Amino acid sequence: KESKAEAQESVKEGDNSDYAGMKIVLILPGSIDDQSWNASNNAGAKQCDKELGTKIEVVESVPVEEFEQTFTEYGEKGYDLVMSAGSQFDEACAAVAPQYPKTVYTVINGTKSDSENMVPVFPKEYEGSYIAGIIAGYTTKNGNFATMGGESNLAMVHLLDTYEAAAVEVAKSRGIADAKANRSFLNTWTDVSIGKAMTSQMIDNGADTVFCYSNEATSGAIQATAEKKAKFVGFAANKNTESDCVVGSVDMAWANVYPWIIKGIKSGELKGAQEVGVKEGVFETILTDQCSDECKAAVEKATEDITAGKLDLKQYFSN
Amino acid sequence: MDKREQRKKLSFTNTQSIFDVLFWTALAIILGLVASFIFLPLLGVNPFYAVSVMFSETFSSTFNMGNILIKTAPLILTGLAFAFTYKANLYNIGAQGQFYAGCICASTVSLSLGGKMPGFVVILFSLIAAVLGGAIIGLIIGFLKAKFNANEFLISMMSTYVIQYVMQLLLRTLLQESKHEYLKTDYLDKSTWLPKILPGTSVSLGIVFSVLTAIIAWYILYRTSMGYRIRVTGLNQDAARMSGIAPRRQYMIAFAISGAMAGLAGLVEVNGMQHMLLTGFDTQIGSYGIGIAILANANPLAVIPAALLFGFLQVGGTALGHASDAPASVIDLLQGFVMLFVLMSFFFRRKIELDRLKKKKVQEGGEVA
Amino acid sequence: MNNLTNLLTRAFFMSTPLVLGALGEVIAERTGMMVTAVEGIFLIGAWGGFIGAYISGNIWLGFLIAMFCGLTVAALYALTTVYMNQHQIVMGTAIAILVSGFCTFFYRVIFGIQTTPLKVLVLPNMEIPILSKIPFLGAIIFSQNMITYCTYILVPIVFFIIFKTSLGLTLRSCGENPEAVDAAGLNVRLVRFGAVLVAGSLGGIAGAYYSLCNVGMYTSEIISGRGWIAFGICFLGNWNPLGALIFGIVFGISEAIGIYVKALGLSTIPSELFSALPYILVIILTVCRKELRVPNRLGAKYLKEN
Amino acid sequence: MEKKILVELKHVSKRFAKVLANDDVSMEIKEGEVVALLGENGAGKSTIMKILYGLYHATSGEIFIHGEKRDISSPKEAIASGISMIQQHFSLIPAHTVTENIILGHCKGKIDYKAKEKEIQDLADKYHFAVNAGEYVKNLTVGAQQKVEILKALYLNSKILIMDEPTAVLTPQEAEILMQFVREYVAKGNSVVFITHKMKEVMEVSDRIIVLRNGRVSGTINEEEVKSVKETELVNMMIGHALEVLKSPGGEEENPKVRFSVSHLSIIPKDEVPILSDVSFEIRGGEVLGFAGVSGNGQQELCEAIYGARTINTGEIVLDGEDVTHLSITERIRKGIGYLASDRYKYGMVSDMSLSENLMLKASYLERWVKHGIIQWKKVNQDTEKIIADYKVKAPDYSVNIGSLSGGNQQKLVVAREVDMGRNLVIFDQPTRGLDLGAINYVHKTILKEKELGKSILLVSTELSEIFALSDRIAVLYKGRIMGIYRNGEISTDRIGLLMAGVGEKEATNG
Ligand SMILES: Nc1ncnc2c1ncn2[C@@H]1O[C@H](COP(=O)(O)OP(=O)(O)OP(=O)(O)O)[C@@H](O)[C@H]1O
Ligand SMILES: Nc1ncnc2c1ncn2[C@@H]1O[C@H](COP(=O)(O)OP(=O)(O)OP(=O)(O)O)[C@@H](O)[C@H]1O
Ligand SMILES: [Mg+2]
Ligand SMILES: [Mg+2]
Repeated sequence: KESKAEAQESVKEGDNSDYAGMKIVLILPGSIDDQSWNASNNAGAKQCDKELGTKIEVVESVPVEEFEQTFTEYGEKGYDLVMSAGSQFDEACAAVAPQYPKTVYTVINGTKSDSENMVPVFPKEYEGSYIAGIIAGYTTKNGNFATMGGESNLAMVHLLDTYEAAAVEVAKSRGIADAKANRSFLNTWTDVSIGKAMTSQMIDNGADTVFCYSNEATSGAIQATAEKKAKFVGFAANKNTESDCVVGSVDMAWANVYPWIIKGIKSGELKGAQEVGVKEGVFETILTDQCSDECKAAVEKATEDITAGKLDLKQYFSN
Repeated sequence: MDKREQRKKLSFTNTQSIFDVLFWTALAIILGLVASFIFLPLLGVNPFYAVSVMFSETFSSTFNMGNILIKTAPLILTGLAFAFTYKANLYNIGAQGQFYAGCICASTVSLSLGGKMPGFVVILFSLIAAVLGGAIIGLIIGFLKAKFNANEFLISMMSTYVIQYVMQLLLRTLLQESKHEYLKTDYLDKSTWLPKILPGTSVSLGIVFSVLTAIIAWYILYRTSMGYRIRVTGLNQDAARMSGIAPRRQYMIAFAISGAMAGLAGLVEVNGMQHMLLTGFDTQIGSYGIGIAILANANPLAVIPAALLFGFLQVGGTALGHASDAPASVIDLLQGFVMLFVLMSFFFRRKIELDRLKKKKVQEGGEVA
Repeated sequence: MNNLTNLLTRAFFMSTPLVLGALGEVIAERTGMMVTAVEGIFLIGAWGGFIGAYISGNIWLGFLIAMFCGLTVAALYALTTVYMNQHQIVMGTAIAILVSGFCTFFYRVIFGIQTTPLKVLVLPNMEIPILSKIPFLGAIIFSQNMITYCTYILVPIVFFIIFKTSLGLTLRSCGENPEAVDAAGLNVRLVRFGAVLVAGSLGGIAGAYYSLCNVGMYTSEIISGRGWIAFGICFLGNWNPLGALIFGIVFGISEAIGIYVKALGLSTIPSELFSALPYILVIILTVCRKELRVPNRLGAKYLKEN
Repeated sequence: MEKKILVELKHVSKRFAKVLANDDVSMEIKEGEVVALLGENGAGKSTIMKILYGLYHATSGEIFIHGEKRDISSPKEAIASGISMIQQHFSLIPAHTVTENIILGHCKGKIDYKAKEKEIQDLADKYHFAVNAGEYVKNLTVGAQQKVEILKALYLNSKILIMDEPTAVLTPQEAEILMQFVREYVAKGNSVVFITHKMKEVMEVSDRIIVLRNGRVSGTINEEEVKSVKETELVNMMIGHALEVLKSPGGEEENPKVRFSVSHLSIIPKDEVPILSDVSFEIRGGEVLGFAGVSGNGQQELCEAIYGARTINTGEIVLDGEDVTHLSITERIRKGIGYLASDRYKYGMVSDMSLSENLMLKASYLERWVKHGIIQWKKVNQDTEKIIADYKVKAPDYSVNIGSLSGGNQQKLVVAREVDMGRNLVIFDQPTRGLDLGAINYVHKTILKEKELGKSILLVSTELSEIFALSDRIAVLYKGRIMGIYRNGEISTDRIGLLMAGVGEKEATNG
C-alpha cells in the first residue's frame, strides 16, 4: 500500500518523463492470458505504465530454449531494465547479465545474484500460502485438505508445506482432531482436464477443501470443486469471481511491487537479491462473505504477525 | 533421335525442374507469409510493418543472423531423422522423443564427467551417449516393427509422450539440480560446452555437426550399399527380400540411424545452446523436422536449406513478436501456412510439369512413343 | 464401492470423446484414409465449440460450430490428401501446427487479453429415467451427459452402416482396393472425401466435449495428445466400431486409475508413470494384438490417371 | 446377314504425359461377335478398352453406342450401357466375399446378405461355375477369381464383355473352359472383346481380329478372312516384320558333367498337404531342364527353395559339388545362382529406381560393384549402358526409372541381370509371361545363349511350346511330385498333357 501512495506522489511531482525514457522489457514464459502467473505479472507491467508512465514492452510465451537468446537480445539493444518472470530464468540470466553491465536484469521469483546488475526479486510465496492455509482451516468441515501443485519444485513444496501446516493447525484448533492434508502434483501447468479430474478424484477421496497452484489447470480444479460442491482457496490471483466455491483468494499483487522495483532500480537503491512478501504488500488477501469473522480475524492477525516477523514459517518446511 | 540428343533433352528438363522447384517453393513461402500476415491487422499490427520488421530485425545484426543458425542446427537433424526413415517407407514421427533421449544422455554424461576430464573428451563421450540414446530408442521402435509388425507410426508417436514423462521423472529425481529447486539439471561445466565458432554470435560447433551429418546421411543413402538396401526396402520390400536383403534388418538399421540423428540434435541443443536440461523445451522440434523433411522432399542435402528457412521463420517470427503486438502464436501460423502451401505447390508443380510434357509431345507431332 | 462407482463414472465420462473420435477415425480409415489431422481437428473443435457457446450462450450451437470447424479442417486435409495426392502423415503434421497457431491467434483476436478465464456452463448430466436406477451400472452409464448417450447410440449405428449396408460395403472396399471400386463405377475420391468429412465432424464434437462438457473453458493445451489416443484406439479396436467403444472405455478406465493413484499422493510411485500410462498402454497393446486386420490400402495414395 | 453394330469408336486418341497410347483409333463392336484385339506390349490395347469402359478419358475422338454419341466419363455410364470389363489385373477385393465383390456398387441401402448370396449362387450354378458365393476371394484360385469377374458382368446383364488378357494367368485347362464360355456367351447374342498375345486363342475363338501397333490400327481381319489368315501375317501386322527363327536344341552331344542336383527335397507345411514331396533331379552343364506343369503345382516353391527363399523340410541341394542346402539367399547369389521370379513387379524390380539401381539389386552384398561398403556407381552405370546396348533395351539411358519402361523392356533388363548373377545356375520361372512376341523371342535367344556358355538352366513354364522349344530334358510336376523326366523328343505333347493332369505312373527318371 505504501508504494502505491509513493507512486502517486511521484506522479504529482511530474518526474514521470524520466520513467518514460527508460527502455524496459518484461519477458514472460507463458501466455499473458493464462489467468495466473503470466497474467498477474503482465498486470504489474501495466500498472507501472499507468502509474509511472513507463512503456514496458511485454514479450510473452518465450520458450525455455530461447531464454538466453532473449536476454542477450535486449542486452545487445542496450535496454535499461530487462525483467523476467519465473525462477526458470535464473540461470539464463546469470549467464547473460555479466556481459551487459549497463543493463539491469531482474528475475521475478529468482534468487540468483552473481553480478552487480542482477536484481532478482523473490516473492515469499510460502507466506502467502500460509494465509491461504488459515482460510482453508476455517473453511473445512471434515478436516480433509486436498493440495495440488503444477510440478514439484522446491518453492512449490515449501508453499504447500506452510499451507498444509496452517490449514491442519487451524482445523485441529477447531476440534477436528484427524485433520490432514493430501498432496499431489499434476505434472502439468496447463492441462485443464487433468486439473479437473485430479480434483474431483481427490474430493471423491474425502477432501472438502481444495488448493491448487498452477496456471490454466487451476481453472479445471475450481470447476471440479464447484461441481462436487466442495470449497476452494485461491492463490496467486483473485479467483473469487470465478465461482461461488472459492471462499477467498490470496492474490499476488504484482501491481503493487512492480512500480517499487522500477523506482528502486532507477534510483539505484535496489541492489542484490530481494525478497518480498506479506510485508512488502505482494500478497493481497481477498475474502468473500463465506468466511467467518473468526477467519477474517485470524487472517488479519497472521498478516500482522508475518509482517512483524513474529512467525517462523520456515519451521514447516519439509526439506 | 539419337541418344546424345535425348540426353541433352533430359538435362534440359533437369534445369527446368530445378527452376520449377525454386519458383514454386518461393511462391508457396510468400503465400504462406501473406496468409498469416493478412490477419495481423485484427490485432492492430500493420502487416507491412510486420514484414519489414521481420526482415530488418533478423538481418540487423550478426547476432540475430547467428540465431538463425542456432535454430537451424537441431532442425537439420530432426529433419534428417524423418527424411531417413521416409526413404525406407517408414514413418519415424517420434524424433521428438529420440531428441529428448539424446538430451538426457548428453546431459547425464556431461554432468557426471564435466570438469573431471578434458572438455573435448567429455564432449566426445556426450556425443556418443546422445547418439546411442537416440539410436536405441529408434532401434526399439524398429524392432517392434520388425518383430511384431507393429505400426511404427503409432508407436513412435506414443514413445515421444512416454520419454517426455521419463525425462520429467529424471529431472525431478536423479538429474535434478543440486539446489533441488526446479525440474532441471545444474549448468554443465563450461568445458563441456560446444565451442562457439562465429565471433559476435552464439553459434556453436553444433551447426557444423548438423551439416556434416546431412552430408553423411546423403552419402550413406546414395553412395553406400547399406543406404541402397534401405532405399530398396522402402520402395519394394518383396524385391528386397528376394535379393537377400532382410527387410526387418533394414527397418531396424534405418530407425536406429534416424534415432541417432535425432539424438545428436539433443547434444547440439544441450551442450551447444542450453547448457543444461530442463522440462518442456523444444516441444515442437520433431514436428518441424517432419515439415522440413517434406520441404526437402526427403533429400538429406536439401534438408539444410529447408531447415534454414524454418530457422529464419522462427527467428523472424520471434523478432516480430518482440517488436510489435503480434502474439507468439503467429510463428505457428506462419510455419503452418508455409508447410501447407509448400505441400500444395508439390501438386501444382507436378500438374504443370505433366501438362508441359503433353504439350511438348503435341508439338513434336505424330511421333509415337 | 462408492469410490469405485465414482472412478468408473469418471472413466466413462472421459472415454466419450475418445470413442467419438475413434468412431470417426474408423469410418475414414475403412476407406483407406488415416485422419492424421486428428489432433488439429480435436483442437479446433474445442476452440470453435467454446467460442460458439460463449458468444451465443447456447451450448448446442457451440457443438454445431465445433462440428463445422472440425469439418472445415477435415475438408482441408481431405482436399490436399485425396485430391492433391499429398502424404497423409505429413499433411497431418502441417495441419496440427497450423491449427494450433490459428486457434491461439484467433482466440486473442476474438477475446483480447483476459485476466480471468472465460467460462461457459458445462453440459449438465442427465439421468435417464428408470435406467439410472439400476444399481451400480445406473450411476455409471446412465447418469452421463447427452453427448455420451449419443455416442453410445452412434456405435451400433456406425457398426450397422459399415457392415450391413451398401454404403458400408463401398467404404470398406475403398480401403481394400480402390481400383476395384473405381471399376465398379463408384467415385473413390468422393467416398474418401466424404468419410474424412464425417471423421472431421465427429472429431470436432469430440474436441468440443473437452471445452463444453468437461471444463467449460478453452485453453491451447486442452487437447494435448488426446486426439492421438483416439487415433490409437481406432487401431486397437481393429477398425471396428465396437472395438473402438471397448478400447475407448479401456482408456477411460486407465486414465481414471492413473488419476486415482496420482490423487492418493503416494510418493513411492512416481506420478509421471501414471501420466504416461495411456501412451504406454497403446504401445503395449499394439505390440500384443496380433490379429489386427489393417485395411489393405490404409494410408496409401490413390493415384488415378485419366 | 449383316450384324448390328453395338459400339463404334471414332478417331479416338489418348495421350498420356509421356506417350501417345492411342492414335486415331477407329473400330466397332457388333452384336454377337468376338473381336480379338492383338498387339505388342504397349500397343495401346488396354488403353483403348479402358477408354470405352470409362476408366480413361480420350484426348480426342467419339464413342457411339447404338448409333448414339455418348460421353462415357466413368465406368458408371459404361455399365449402364451394358459394357463390362475384366481388367488385366483383376479388380477384386481379396478380403471380401464373392458376393460382396459382385454387388459392390450395384445395391442400395441395407444389404440382405443371405438373399444376395443365394441370387449369386444361382447365377453361378446356371453357368456351371464352381464358385461358392460366400467364400472369401483371397481363398480362391486365379481361375476361380476370373469366374468371379465374369459373374460380375453376368450379374449386371452386360451385353458387351471386354476381357483384357484373360488367359495370361490361367492353366491350359482353365483357358479351354474360358473359351467354351466365350462361345456360349456370344451365342446368346452378346459380344466379347478379347485381348491376348496368344495366336492360338485368336485363331480359335475370334470372329474378327483388330491389330494395333504403336497406338494405331495396323490391320483388320474381317469375318470372311479370319479362317484363312496365317499367323505370320498377324505377326507382321503386330511388329512390322517377321520373327527370327530360333535354332532349337537337341541332337547335340551331351556335356557329361552334372553341375547341379537336388535330392529328396520336400516342403510339407504343418497339418497341410505337401507342397513338394521327394523331388530329385540333376542338371548338367550346358543343359536346360524344363519343368512342365499346370501352375500351382509347386513350381514356384521349387524355384524359391533352390534359391533359398523358402525353408525346406528335407532334401539336399548341391551346386558344383558343394552343398548349398543351408545357405542364405545372399550366399547363394554369391555362389552364382540367378533367379528370374515369375512376378517381376513384385520380386524382380523396384519400379521407382533407375535401371542401374535395378541392376545393383542382387549385388548389394557382393564385392562386384561395392568396395568397403561404397557403391562404385560409375562402374554400375557403365555396365548398365552395356546391357542396354547388348539387349537392345529401349531406354534413353541408365538413369531412367525402370517403371517407365514397357513390360518387355523391363523384362530384358531383369533377365540380363539374372543371367549375369547366375554364373553357374539360372532359374527362369515363367520368363515370358505377358510378353509380346518380339520380347519373347529375345528372352528365348538369351536362354539358349546361356546354355551354350555351359551354365545349368532350370526353366519353368506353363507354355508347353516354350518348354519344347528350349529344353534338353523335360520334367513334369504334378501336386509337388515329379511325374517323370524325359529327353526332349522322346515324349509327345499328348503324353505330357496327361502327366500334367496327374495321369500316369511315376517312372524311372533320368532318361
Ligand atoms: N496410366 C498410364 N499412364 C501413362 N502411360 C500409360 C498408362 N497406361 C498405359 N500407358 C502407356 O500407354 C501405352 C499403351 O499401353 P497399353 O496398356 O494400352 O498397352 P497394351 O497394348 O495393353 O499392352 P500389353 O499387351 O502389354 O497389355 C504404353 O506405352 C504405356 O506405356
Ligand atoms: N498409372 C500409371 N502411371 C504411369 N505410368 C503407367 C501407369 N500405368 C502404367 N504405366 C506405364 O505403362 C507401361 C506399361 O503398362 P502396362 O500396365 O500396359 O504394362 P505392360 O508394359 O503392358 O506389361 P504387362 O503386359 O506385363 O502388364 C509402363 O511403362 C508403365 O510404367
Ligand atoms: Mg499390360
Ligand atoms: Mg494391356
